[in-house]
Amino acid sequence: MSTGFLTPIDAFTVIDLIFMSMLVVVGIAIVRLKDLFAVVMLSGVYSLVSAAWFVSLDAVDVAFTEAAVGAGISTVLMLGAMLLTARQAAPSKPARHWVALIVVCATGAALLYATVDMPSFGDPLSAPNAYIGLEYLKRTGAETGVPNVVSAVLASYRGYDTFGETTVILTAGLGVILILGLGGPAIKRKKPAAKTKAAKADQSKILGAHHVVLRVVSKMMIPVIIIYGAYVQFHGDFGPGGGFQAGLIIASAIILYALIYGIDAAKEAVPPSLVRLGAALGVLIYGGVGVINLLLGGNFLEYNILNPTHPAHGQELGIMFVEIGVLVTVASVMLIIFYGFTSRQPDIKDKDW
Amino acid sequence: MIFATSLLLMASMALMLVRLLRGPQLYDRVLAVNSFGTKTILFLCVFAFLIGRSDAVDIALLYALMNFIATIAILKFFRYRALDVALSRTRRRGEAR
Amino acid sequence: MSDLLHILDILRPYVAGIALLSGGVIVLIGASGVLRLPDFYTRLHAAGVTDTLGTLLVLLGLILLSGFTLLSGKLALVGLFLLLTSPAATHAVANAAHKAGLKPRLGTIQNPSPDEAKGDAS
Amino acid sequence: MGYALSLTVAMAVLWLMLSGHYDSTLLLSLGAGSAIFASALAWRLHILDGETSPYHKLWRFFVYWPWLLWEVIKANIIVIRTILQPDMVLTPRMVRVKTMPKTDMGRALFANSITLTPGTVSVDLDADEVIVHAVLKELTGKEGFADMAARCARACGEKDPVK
Repeated sequence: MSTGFLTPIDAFTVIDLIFMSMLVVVGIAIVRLKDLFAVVMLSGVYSLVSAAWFVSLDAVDVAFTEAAVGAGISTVLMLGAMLLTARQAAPSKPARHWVALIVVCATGAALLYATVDMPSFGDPLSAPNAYIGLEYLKRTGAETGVPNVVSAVLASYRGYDTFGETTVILTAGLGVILILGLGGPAIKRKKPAAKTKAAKADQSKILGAHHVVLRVVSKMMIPVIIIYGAYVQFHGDFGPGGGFQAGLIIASAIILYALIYGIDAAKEAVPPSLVRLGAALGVLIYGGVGVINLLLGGNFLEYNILNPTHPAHGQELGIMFVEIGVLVTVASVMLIIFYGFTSRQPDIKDKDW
Repeated sequence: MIFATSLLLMASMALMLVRLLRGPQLYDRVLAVNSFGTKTILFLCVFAFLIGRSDAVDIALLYALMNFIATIAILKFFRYRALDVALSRTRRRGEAR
Repeated sequence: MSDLLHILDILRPYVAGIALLSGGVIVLIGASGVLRLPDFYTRLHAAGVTDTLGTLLVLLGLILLSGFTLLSGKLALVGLFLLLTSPAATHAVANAAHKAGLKPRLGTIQNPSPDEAKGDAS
Repeated sequence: MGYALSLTVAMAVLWLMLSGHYDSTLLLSLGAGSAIFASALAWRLHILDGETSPYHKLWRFFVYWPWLLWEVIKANIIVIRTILQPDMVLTPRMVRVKTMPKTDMGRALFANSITLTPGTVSVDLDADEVIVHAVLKELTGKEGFADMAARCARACGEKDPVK
């Protein structure tokens, strides 16, 4: 941004600036609001704006991930988390921490000073654009046969990193199991939770026409979401997408089912034991591809060896299997988190509501 | 023309943001987020033509498919104070339609 | 016959532009309605204007621009899913508000000033 | 079985609409596999019925949709004109609509059609009535709702639609 203010402003800069100011407004509002529900709503908007902004920055893959997380799952999980806590942020005491203020101001000033040395937006001579980026762009086509450079870099050149990330996701799932548990297979509660009057009234006629609109529309959408997830999974080679996004989308379809038919029905169809197995299995598939490469005489995650006559085809095949591993882990862990958050009976007193 | 449309859509996104911040009811905020989502979907479609990359339409499609999942969760949150209650029951084999 | 098709092809971008712009204006009108109308239930209707006619016109314009391609198929799918899910979402919000006992303002309202319903009761 | 077949075919068509790669056997077979997977999952979730897979009677909807589109445009013009008036006059009210299609599918279509035409929103839905919030009183004509309900019932293939 060193000369950013002097360059003529074009149409895209206007769009970027509008989005950035929207993000700032939403960010300040999130910090200032005490009502946690409003904060959840605002974070949904934050996700929408940043997805649109990422598209305008030409980072379509990042935008796609943001959309897959922000469209459904994050709001559902945040509401689930809120049910386990309170609806209002605890009032903080109005105190003045002068030292903290000085530290924050100094850090901010240092960061601002550091931006002077950063390459301006889209500078062709900056380090990432000049050396390694160009190299990737030049080589992926011939070496991996995958048109989408981002997918090739993610699954092949940086295969180790992605393996690590998948393991991190598994670890997150394990953490949720340890803290919240999975609630076991379709716990038989004495009586389904009916806390409010409306809920009690509804339960007597749950088979009635009450939520017929939501039920009919959701039923129609579930297979469509699954197919879209599969499309995202297998077309990650050509456009934005891949295992991470597809895993989120497929988990969303199951979460939608759980929202309509209740968590017990979902646990019957997709039991927690299966989900637990899936989380580990995905990492095993990923690592297994690497081990097969080792056994065939190559390096760990060196997919070329899978097809000695056509190394590029080997790459394509390896990337496909690795992405399936990512899909299985991500989808399973999302469901672990969802089951963990919703299987606990929230304990909210009426006066806190 | 396309650019003008995308500016119009961004202006309406900003108006939705005002409604979101002003409230006053929580339901107004939900409504504002919902409407903001629709406008973002339209913006992404228009923007795909502006930058000449059709990938943005895929993102719009993703939002169109999944944006209402959050709304259902919000309904359950308000009405039942729990996400695990069933809104409906599946029909098992042999049960009357 | 081929002349007619040719003329239609020349007119296409103009029709698309008109559809796009009017769609954008209608979305903006809907958004301003959401700001101006007096209470939650009436605002739902203004949001509905965006969700239906605005969406249809913008997507129609884009489909006309792209012609008969895969992209226009995807745009049609976006429209289809939006028209399927957005009324369901609107119904869900309205239902939640109604069941929670949020009373609508009924009768005749003239020159409403927005945000008359004070307080963040839920 | 018929539902499974129609769902699989519909999902395969959807895949082809999304994919755009028709020359790769691998992708086509993956598409077929995904369509079968979606149907199998629907079966596993116990939702494999006429509501999840209404695709084999889609042709009936093609009669309904153009009519609905016209209604939507008309209602839009009314609401936009109201919003744009500098001195807005609103006559909001809640009405109970008693005429209802008999199947769940028809009821859902009816409620969604009401919401889709601006100016009216279906607020609550019971076995035999919808509660509708309307922003203008001229949008709450009984005949209009009855007509729409009958058309919805016909679109969902009910033998003797509501009178």
